[in-house]
Amino acid sequence: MNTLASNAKPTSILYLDGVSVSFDGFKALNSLSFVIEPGELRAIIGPNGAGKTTMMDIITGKTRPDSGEVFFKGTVDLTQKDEAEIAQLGIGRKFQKPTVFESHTVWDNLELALNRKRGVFSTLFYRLTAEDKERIEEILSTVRLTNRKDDYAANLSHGQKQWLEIGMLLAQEPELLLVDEPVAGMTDAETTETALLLKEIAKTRSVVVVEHDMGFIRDLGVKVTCLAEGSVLAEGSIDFVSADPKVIENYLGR
Amino acid sequence: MITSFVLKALDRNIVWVTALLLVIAALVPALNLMTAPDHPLHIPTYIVSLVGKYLTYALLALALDLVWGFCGILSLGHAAFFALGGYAMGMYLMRQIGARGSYGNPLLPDFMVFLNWKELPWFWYGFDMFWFAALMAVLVPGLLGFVFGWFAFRSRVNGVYLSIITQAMTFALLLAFFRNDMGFGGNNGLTDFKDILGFNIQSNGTRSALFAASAIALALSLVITSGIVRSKYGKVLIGVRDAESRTRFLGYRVEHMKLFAFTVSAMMAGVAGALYVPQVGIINPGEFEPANSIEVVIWTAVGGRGTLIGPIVGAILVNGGKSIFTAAFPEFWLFALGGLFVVVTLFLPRGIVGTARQVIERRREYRKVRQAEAARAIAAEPQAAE
Amino acid sequence: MHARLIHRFLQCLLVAFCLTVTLLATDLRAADDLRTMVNALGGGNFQQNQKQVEALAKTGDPRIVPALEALSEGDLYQRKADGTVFIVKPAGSNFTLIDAVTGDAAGEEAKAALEKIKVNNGLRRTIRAALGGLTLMSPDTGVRLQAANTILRTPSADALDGLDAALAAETDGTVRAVLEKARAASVLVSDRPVDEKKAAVATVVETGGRDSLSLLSAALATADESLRPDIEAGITKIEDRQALWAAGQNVWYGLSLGSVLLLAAIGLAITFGVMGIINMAHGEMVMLGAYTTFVVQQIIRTSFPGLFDWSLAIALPLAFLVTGVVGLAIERGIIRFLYGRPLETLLATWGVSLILQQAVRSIFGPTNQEVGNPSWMSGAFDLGGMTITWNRMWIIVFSLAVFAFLLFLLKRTPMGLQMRAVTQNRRMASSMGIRTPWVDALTFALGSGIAGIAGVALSQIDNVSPNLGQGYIIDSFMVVVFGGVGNLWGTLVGAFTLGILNKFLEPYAGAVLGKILVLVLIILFIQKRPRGLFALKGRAVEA
Amino acid sequence: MSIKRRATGALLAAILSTTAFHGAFAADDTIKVGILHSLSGTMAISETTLKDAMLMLIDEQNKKGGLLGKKLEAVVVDPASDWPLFAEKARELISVDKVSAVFGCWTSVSRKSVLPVFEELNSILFYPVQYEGEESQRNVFYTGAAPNQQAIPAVDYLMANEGVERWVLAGTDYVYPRTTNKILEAYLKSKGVAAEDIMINYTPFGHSDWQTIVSDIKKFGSAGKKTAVVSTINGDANVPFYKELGNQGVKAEDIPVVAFSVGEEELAGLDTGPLVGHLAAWNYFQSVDNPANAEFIKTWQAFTKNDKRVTNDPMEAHYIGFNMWLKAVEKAGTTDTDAVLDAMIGVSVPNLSGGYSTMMPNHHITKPVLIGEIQTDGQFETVWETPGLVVGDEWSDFLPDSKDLIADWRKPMECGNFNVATGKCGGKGS
Repeated sequence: MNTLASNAKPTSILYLDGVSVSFDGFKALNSLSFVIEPGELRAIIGPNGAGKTTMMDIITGKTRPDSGEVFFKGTVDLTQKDEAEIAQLGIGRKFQKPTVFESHTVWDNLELALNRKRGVFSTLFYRLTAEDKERIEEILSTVRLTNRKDDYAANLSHGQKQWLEIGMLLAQEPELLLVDEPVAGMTDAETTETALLLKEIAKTRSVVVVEHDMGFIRDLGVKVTCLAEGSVLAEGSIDFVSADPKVIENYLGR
Repeated sequence: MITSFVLKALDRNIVWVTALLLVIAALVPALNLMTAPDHPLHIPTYIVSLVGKYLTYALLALALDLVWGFCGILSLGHAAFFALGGYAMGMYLMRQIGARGSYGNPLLPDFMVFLNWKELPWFWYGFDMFWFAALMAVLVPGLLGFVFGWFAFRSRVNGVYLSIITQAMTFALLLAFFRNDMGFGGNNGLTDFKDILGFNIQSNGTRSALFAASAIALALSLVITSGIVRSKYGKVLIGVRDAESRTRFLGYRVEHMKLFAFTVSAMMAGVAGALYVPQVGIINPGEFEPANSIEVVIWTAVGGRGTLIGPIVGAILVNGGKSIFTAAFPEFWLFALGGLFVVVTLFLPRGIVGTARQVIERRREYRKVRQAEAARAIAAEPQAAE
Repeated sequence: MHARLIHRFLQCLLVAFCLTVTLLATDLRAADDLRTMVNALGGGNFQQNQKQVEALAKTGDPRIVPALEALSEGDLYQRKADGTVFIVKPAGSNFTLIDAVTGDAAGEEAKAALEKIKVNNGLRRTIRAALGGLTLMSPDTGVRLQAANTILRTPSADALDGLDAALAAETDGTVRAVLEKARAASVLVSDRPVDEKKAAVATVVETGGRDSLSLLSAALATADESLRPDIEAGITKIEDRQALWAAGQNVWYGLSLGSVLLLAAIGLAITFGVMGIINMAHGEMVMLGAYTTFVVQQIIRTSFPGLFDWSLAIALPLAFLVTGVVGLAIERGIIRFLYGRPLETLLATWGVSLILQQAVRSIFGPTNQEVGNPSWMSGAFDLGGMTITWNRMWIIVFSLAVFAFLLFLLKRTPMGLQMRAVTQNRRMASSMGIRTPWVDALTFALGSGIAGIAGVALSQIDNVSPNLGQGYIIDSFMVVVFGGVGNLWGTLVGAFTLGILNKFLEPYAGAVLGKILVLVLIILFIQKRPRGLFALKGRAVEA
Repeated sequence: MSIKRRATGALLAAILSTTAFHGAFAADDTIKVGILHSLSGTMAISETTLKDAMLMLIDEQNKKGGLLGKKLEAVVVDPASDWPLFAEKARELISVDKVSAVFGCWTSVSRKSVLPVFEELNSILFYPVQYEGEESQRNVFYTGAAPNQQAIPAVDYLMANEGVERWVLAGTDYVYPRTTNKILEAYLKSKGVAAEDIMINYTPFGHSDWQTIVSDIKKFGSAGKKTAVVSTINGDANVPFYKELGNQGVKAEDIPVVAFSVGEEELAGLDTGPLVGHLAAWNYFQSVDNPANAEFIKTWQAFTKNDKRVTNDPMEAHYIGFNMWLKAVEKAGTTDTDAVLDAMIGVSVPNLSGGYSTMMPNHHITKPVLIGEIQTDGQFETVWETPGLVVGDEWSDFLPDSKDLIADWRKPMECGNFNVATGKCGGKGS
């Protein structure tokens, strides 16, 4: 499989090969390998402790792998970079638990997320330009928060926070988006909305969605990778994967 | 660019307080110098130098608030920067004594003479020039802050670990400055100052001038700090405080953000120290006491962490209280002080200013809701009419 | 302590002597002859009295032993009226008089009617030497040992005959060894022929130890050419041996300092390490523990002097109780409102510490209070070339015991299980029916209680004053953080590492610089391991 | 808005109540005496006693009818062992409370911190603690011992009576020990002691782990020559030091320790059993046997309602200083500073060690020097005493830069650092 992957490497947007990491003896990832093509929307499922979040930690530079390769756009070695660099390369990440700046207004949250110079002094003397205003307004409407733009993020509902965070990712204009359980704790209405939103986003950039909600995955209707015990169990269409006995026994079974 | 920076800084409260400070800076010296001692409005020199001291403390608290209140870095070593600034100024004042010391040695300060040092240590050079000393009062703390922060933030030391090593830092400096071999006068520190920029340091004029300087310095730093925290950079700082990892994943270099704030704050503390020393007339290693740093934290908390005016209020209140209690009930003032801290933490978790602001905001919210309801009611009227 | 010991021995020995002597004595001077000599002690200044004591010693008459004893203890007085000298025992406002020579009771006198015969170090030394000579033949091994040792400390040529006689008679091994050495020492200062001295040097070198060094270097000053090389060789030989032991001694000092740090920090390892409360009042808990010990000892001193050696044992549970209760009160009254706001706990507990300090100050006063060492905690013993003081040794043992107890409590008891459960996941724990508020309260009380019993131990080596706690609070935090917050083992290792490190730096850098270096090292170390020595890894911490 | 009001309100409150509070006190029919001793913080341990002593003395004087027909009134403040606060409080006492004289300070740094204040506001300070000398200031009277009234006689005694040839100078690392040891070193060398027979060691404040140092002392003492330790170790560190000495079996007969900062107060925290024979040099011991002292002790123990309460040398210094002040004020007929300053010089009052102490023109006083040995009961027994009184020498003759300096505050000289070599006031004179 590695060989197969390696010739996919140059064309891929994200490329993991034989990535392993362990905390105090517990193997969180066990030679995990998979490839995301440009413009692809990929769903990743797997039981708790399958290593989904750890995988994201490694891609975004939060955790260093013990072994294995992680490449962005086939050329950039992500294991050598830290969070900020990777974010600036154009990889956005949405956390499992919605993390927004609660003591800032919705507007400020987006303003901070905007893909502009991020140095100390350029932020210190930053002035909001007309185009930036426009861009923020635009995102606000995409994530349906226009009417709350002056409220503190702390006062948003759970779902709205999730959306705000997605909005922040958009503002960041990443080429690759990692989304961790976007619909956790959302109403069905919100869930379907979110599915639409993600498909919308996936038109312009590659997206990796980690999710438990099978219904949601179906809505997305995309290629699915199932992780278990830190390595890939099965890969393919949702029906193919959910038919796989290993998957059933390991995941859907319960 | 700068103008926008300043303009953003000046929100209503800041304008008020800055104005107030400037008024005090002018009024207090005037009342002290121009009115006769028996005049009802006369402000005795004792009060001038006392309040002048408070103002430098307020500046120190403001500096701490920048890193603690807005960036979540709890420094238990800020008194170190204060003291370093103070020492820089103290060294200048020592050099000014010149041949007027007990031994009339034109070059060496007394403490060096009677421990028979032969020549001036290299790090005392240049301190006979005011501009140099003033520069050092800012640069030395700044540099220490920068180096310390560069290590600490790069290796992502945070939370209590950071707090404790800042404490270790000031404690180490304390011990170092106690050593007489260091050449800073050991436990006795630097004292017996004669004059500053040629003016007798004990004359009322000089005291008033120093007072004014402190008030203005505080006002200036207030504007700067407010500019910093209201800029986009400031918003990032607050972001770091509330959700550090999120800021990272948005592509901000958190360590740089922290480092800048920490260094600026250290420099402000240095300035405070430099203004403090000529007003109290002594600087000794006691200023490095970890307890002092903790007190600064307490002033800030009492006044209101994360607000700009809070630390100023807190510093002045706590120290004012201290001055009164130590004279009023010398035996029991510690009960009062200790009690105050407990009460504030229990009943005013956001500090005095923080709580006040909270109350105001609540009322504003409430009013907004009421207006909204009223509006809807009016809108509803005509339909009802039909 | 030592002096009293000698005294007791001499009491019993005295009886024995008075019998034997009165029977066997052939050419003893008359009692009144002695008395005049003793009385002569009255008028004289220190120098004259030294002569007088030597004269008395020359008589070799054991009946003067108690008088000399009394003199060095400061119990020898002169009656102003007639200049007679008596041994006195205080009896209320009066003194009971005891005849200085016969030891018969001689009535009472008002204190005013008597004048103390002053004594200083010089005089004490002379007396010690004299007694040494006089008690070499004592039937009591302990006394003989004492005597031999005194001669060893103050060797003199004219002690030689006595020593030879004693050696001839000596049966006990240890005493014999000392006598040998004492003899050698005396030979060195005598005018005996060189070869005899050479032998002496050999004996001294053989026994080694610091006192040998001083003997030899003393001899070196006066020795004639032919002897010098031997002595010099001997000195270097002993010094080499000493150097080896010195290293061991240093480790020991390190351990002992470490044990103090451990004691100071271990309570904090609970309140701060496990509960995450930045407990600035920790030092005051230690202080309260020390004061409890003081109070206990006061009561014992006044009411049950016999129990004094037990005072610490009695103080331990009490200290634990007192500080535990105070801790409980603090937790219930203040801290429980502050969970999840660690920084606020810093403020509140700082306030509490101020209050506690001032409270103690106004109750007990600001000055140091005397906390005595029970006999089993005073003095020292030699282990090869190292001196080990009992109190340090017991404190090391004690600190380890406390650590073990705590470890057991946390890891092996249901209470400990609950504590860990609550500190790890409050909500989950409470939903499982654990009464979290009480677990919190008890945990904090436990931490405070441990700090309290630490105070009992620290009262043995440090000031007992309202400032006691302040001296330890910073070191405690350093230790806990260095070891890794929330990890008891970390605290243990951290404490001993810092202790030993400090003690190895001290000889080279000096006490002050040593401490500074340690602090800098801690700062640098935290850069390498931002979560201390024993850090928890994995996702849990990152969140 | 409201915030601003709070700020100003607080400020004014602070100012007003400070003044107002003391205003309440300011009655004209009393003479105010300031007491500037730390009642909290690290120095409270030593200074609180002096505060009580002063209150007692003032109390007694009022029983005797006060001064100039007015009652004396004590104004107590707490500078809290915080040196800048000393300066602030001194200023407050003088300019707000209008006290006629201040009795206070313990550490040199606290004295240094208040000096400029007394100079500026021209008031009087009585400083009761033995100190390093090298100072003589117009507004300060030094009633404690100068180095030549403590250190040098002690060394002389040890040389003469104990035949000491080898010296350990152990001290806390601050100015008093540093200076004293410099002086002693120079003095010892002038007495022909070789450099290798002098060991100097400094430790931080409140040093509590003495194992290494005590064993070093033992090592140093095992060189065959009679060895003694001259300790300038500061208050708090002494208890652990002596405990370690006792436990490591350093006997006074072998290596005597003579201390300059250990008095009855410090010993009160110790079991002195193992320490019998170690020495201290002071100008007063509680054990001194004469009626005046007996009376003083009785009053003191009555005043503190504690019949175990000990007295010490700094208390005696305050006793002397206070009586001198009374006498001077009566002589001058006013509490006006300048008049009193003039009247002070030459004033002579009985001290508690059975003689008279006189205020010299250099603002230091004459005292007897006593050497005492520690007894089992925590008291000292005088084993030696200077035949006459010793004049406090502010500028040591054993320091190169100060041997030419003298102080004389009488007119016309009125100079604290007159250089006899250059004949100019102001050190070397520039």
